[in-house]
Amino acid sequence: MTTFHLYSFAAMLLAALGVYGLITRRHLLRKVMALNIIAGGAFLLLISTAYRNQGAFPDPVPHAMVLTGIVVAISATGFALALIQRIQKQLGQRPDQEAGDENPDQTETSRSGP
Amino acid sequence: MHILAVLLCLAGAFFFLAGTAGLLRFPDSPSRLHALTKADNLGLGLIVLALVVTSSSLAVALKVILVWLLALAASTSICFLLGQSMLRQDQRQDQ
Amino acid sequence: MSLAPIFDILLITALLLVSWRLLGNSDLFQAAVLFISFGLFLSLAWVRLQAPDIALAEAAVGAGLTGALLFATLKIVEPKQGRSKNGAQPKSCRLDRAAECPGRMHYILASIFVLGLAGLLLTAVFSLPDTANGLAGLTSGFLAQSGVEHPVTAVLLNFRLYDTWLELGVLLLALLGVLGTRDRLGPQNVTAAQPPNPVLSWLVRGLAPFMLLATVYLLWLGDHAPGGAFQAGVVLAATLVLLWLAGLGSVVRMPRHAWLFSLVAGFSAMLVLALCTTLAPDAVALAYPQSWAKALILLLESVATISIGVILASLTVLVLAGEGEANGAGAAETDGKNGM
Amino acid sequence: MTHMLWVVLLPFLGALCCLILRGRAVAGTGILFSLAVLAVCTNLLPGIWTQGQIRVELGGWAAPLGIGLHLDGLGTFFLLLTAIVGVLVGLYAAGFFAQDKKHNAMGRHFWPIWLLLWGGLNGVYLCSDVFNAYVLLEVTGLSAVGLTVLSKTTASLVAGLRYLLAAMFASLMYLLGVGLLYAACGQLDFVLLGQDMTQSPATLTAFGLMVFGLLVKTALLPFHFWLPPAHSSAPAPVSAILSALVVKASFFLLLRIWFTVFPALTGQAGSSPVLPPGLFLGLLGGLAVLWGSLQAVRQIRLKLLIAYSTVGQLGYLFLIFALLSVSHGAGGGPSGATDWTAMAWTGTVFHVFSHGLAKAALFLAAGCLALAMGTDDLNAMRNIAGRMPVITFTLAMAGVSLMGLPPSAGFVAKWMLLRAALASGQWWWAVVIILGGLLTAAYVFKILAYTFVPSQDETVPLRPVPPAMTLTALALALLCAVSGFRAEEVIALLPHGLDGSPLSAQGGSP
Repeated sequence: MTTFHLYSFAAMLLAALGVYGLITRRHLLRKVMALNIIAGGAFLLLISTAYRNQGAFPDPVPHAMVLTGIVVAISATGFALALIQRIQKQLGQRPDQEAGDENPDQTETSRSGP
Repeated sequence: MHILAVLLCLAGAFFFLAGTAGLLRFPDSPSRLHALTKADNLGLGLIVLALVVTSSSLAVALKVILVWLLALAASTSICFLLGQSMLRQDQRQDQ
Repeated sequence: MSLAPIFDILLITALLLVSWRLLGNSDLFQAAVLFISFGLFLSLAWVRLQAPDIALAEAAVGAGLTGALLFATLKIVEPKQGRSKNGAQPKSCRLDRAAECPGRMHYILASIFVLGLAGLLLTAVFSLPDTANGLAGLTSGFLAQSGVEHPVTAVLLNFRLYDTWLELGVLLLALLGVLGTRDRLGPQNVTAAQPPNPVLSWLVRGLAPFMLLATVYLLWLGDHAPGGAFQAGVVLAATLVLLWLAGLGSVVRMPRHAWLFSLVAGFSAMLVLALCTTLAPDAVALAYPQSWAKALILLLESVATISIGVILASLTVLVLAGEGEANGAGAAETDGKNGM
Repeated sequence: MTHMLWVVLLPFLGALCCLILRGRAVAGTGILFSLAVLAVCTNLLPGIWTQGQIRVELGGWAAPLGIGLHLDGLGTFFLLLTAIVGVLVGLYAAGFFAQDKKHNAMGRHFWPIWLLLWGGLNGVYLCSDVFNAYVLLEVTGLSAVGLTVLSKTTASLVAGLRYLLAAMFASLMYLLGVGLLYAACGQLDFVLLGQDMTQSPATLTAFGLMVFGLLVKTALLPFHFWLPPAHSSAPAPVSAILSALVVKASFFLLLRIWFTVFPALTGQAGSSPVLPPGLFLGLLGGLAVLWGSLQAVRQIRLKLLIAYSTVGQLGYLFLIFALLSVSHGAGGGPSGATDWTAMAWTGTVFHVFSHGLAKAALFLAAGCLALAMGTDDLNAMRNIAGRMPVITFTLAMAGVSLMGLPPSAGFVAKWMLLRAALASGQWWWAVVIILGGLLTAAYVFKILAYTFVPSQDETVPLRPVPPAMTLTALALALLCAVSGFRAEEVIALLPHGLDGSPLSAQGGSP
């Protein structure tokens, strides 16, 4: 069992755990956390792959890929959390808002859905 | 030198352990905070001292000490802020 | 050396346990705390696997920023978890409220699917060779021509500059997306959730210069050692967010144009490089002129640092502040109507 | 010759300009840049025509180290579709977002995000690197979500969040696949990977993960859950973009991954696997055609109906994986096999094109109706044929193309697919295609029937619709029909590399 195999196994288990959390957890915040755990697993796989190179230094290409991935993950997470906040705000106001505020929007969505 | 560093590290680790035990075992938030900041600052100080002893150059030693000072300032202020917010919450509950 | 496997196994167990607990724990606050420790354990793993660049970024982003964002959202989504007085059940924010809670079948199917997935993944990983070079040889071979001495920076800002450019686009898009859902055009005049505290502002006043120094240091370090635009940008973002929390003015007090230009600076700097190299008759697209490589990379990195810092800070400030004044007004209105 | 990178550069430049400008100048700048992108895409055509495919190494670093851009006939076709739909939707959007103050605010956000999305889509069509594809998927995914939630209604926010979570999940699965692939093969370029692809548990799993991720993004049947709410609750021009273009980008990547990166696993390069994975995808596609169309028939909201129709129509695209998976099992002589392989390719590409135009036209028309009537409930559309004849005509023309009736582009697509299915001896796919066509006819006639029903009260006032909006919708529908009338020319435009060989697997790389 080499270090590479140890960590890549852990990476795969993390990813599987994240997928399980994403499917079974209902709270949105937890879904976002589950996605971040999957991302952690994917990153760990890449970094352990880079570590395999027993030469002078680890392979820098996966490192660069993971850095890019981290930026993408924080962007998407921030966006998702902002959306959750906004949804919460509008659901919280729902009883009042449905009568008045949403009328101008009817061009996009009709409220008389199926 | 080496033995001294190891001893200092061990002492630092002991304080960290004590601080964590306090965090887990103490009954209320102020005393937990107390355990955490006091013990951990001391523990960090001891470990920093160990690093200073083993450091190769003066610049490294100064850097490490600077890290400790920053950590001290941060943890004191944060401890204060936490305490204040706890106080406020208590007052609100009393009302 | 014999200690290393023990450390590895401990670390991996901790990672798996923490993620298991944070997904299974019923208390969301604890889950958010565990998420932060998950990020810290991950950065330990990065250090162990000789990826200091990633460790720096992960500690700042995975543990720091994401944690702050999660807590802020938690506070807004579930203001008083489990102890609502006026009988109203705390509304948990769910994707599909009409659907019923998942039954046992759902869990069984999910477990089967995930077990299959895990089996597949583990078999796949097991079949991988222990030693392989990947592109490490090529990268080190061309490192001398790249203009920088640190291989990760060379990959990010020279060999695969296109990806980095697009990545800045992703960052910009996330902020544009958030702004699109808000009633405002930028973080201007967003006030902090709590009034500034004298001790905090004293601390931040003292820390800010050090953090700016660290930003510049990390940026400069990226040339030959772990560090670079992204890590520096995250430290800059943290500084700006702290300044905002302490009520000391940060992205929220920037003039609109300055703010806008610093948002797009990194993305447009690379765009300009692409434009120039595509327009020039004998240049290769996105290639630096050989002798200018080092200077141009440093320039691009500095501009990217500012962009990353300002974008991440604006994103965080917007999420931390919730809906700002709009939220306050809306809540008051709702309360009033409910009272009637 | 124009440089390929322009098709990415120009939309990005436009996005920055739109972000910095304010007021009326934003829409004008956006349209200007849209036209410029269309011009550049057309300009690339002659090069593709003569050379078949063009490859550029970015930064001067050859493939395994750097990122290459790679354009062939297939990519050009997608580029052109995006440009045509993009320009017309842009003109429509100029009218749509000028309605009132609220829409003005939306428009200010629409233009920069849409142009960034456009750049991302064009980037996908040039992409030749598995990791670069991941970043591009994120660019398109985040911008698509950003556009979806622009209207800020609760429905659109919930749909947008669901879309975002699905897109994040999909791209993470794809990224896991990329990680495994890199660990197994040590490189990232499409063509290079395809050349030394071998079968091992790692590459097989990587293949599965990447395809899975892209299937979720393309909304194939069991993974379509995010599409109808997102596409139906977005503002009209955004719905058109999402349905006509965004889902096609992940389908394009799927084609690349399937035929270029993994030819050894999908039965393209000689060795035929025991159970062709393409059969499975075709099966799901067939189910999607039937189920999506059935759901569309059941809807009573116009936009939701059109969105479900997208689920159904996307199913047709996946038949190609099944059709081509037996090519080497059945094909004794290369001449016979080549004939229907080319037909399958032509049909699929034509379907992408015709569906893109028709669906954009439908969504834009639905937007006009919603603007005029204040709702998109089918019950409210009584006697609309008499009061808004142009919109009704647009709906009919686009519907005809979706159904696959003779004078339209959709007819050519379905005819080609049908012939490929029969010629390859897989008649059961022909049954699916015909059944799907019948169901499509059912929901198209359902829409039209409502518009012709006489109404009891004629008093409901219609808000005026700017002619720019009506005419662009009409233009899209007409284009769809015209490209059907002139099918030979459009087929001739199709890539030269469609002679049955796996696309772009040969040549191009240094």
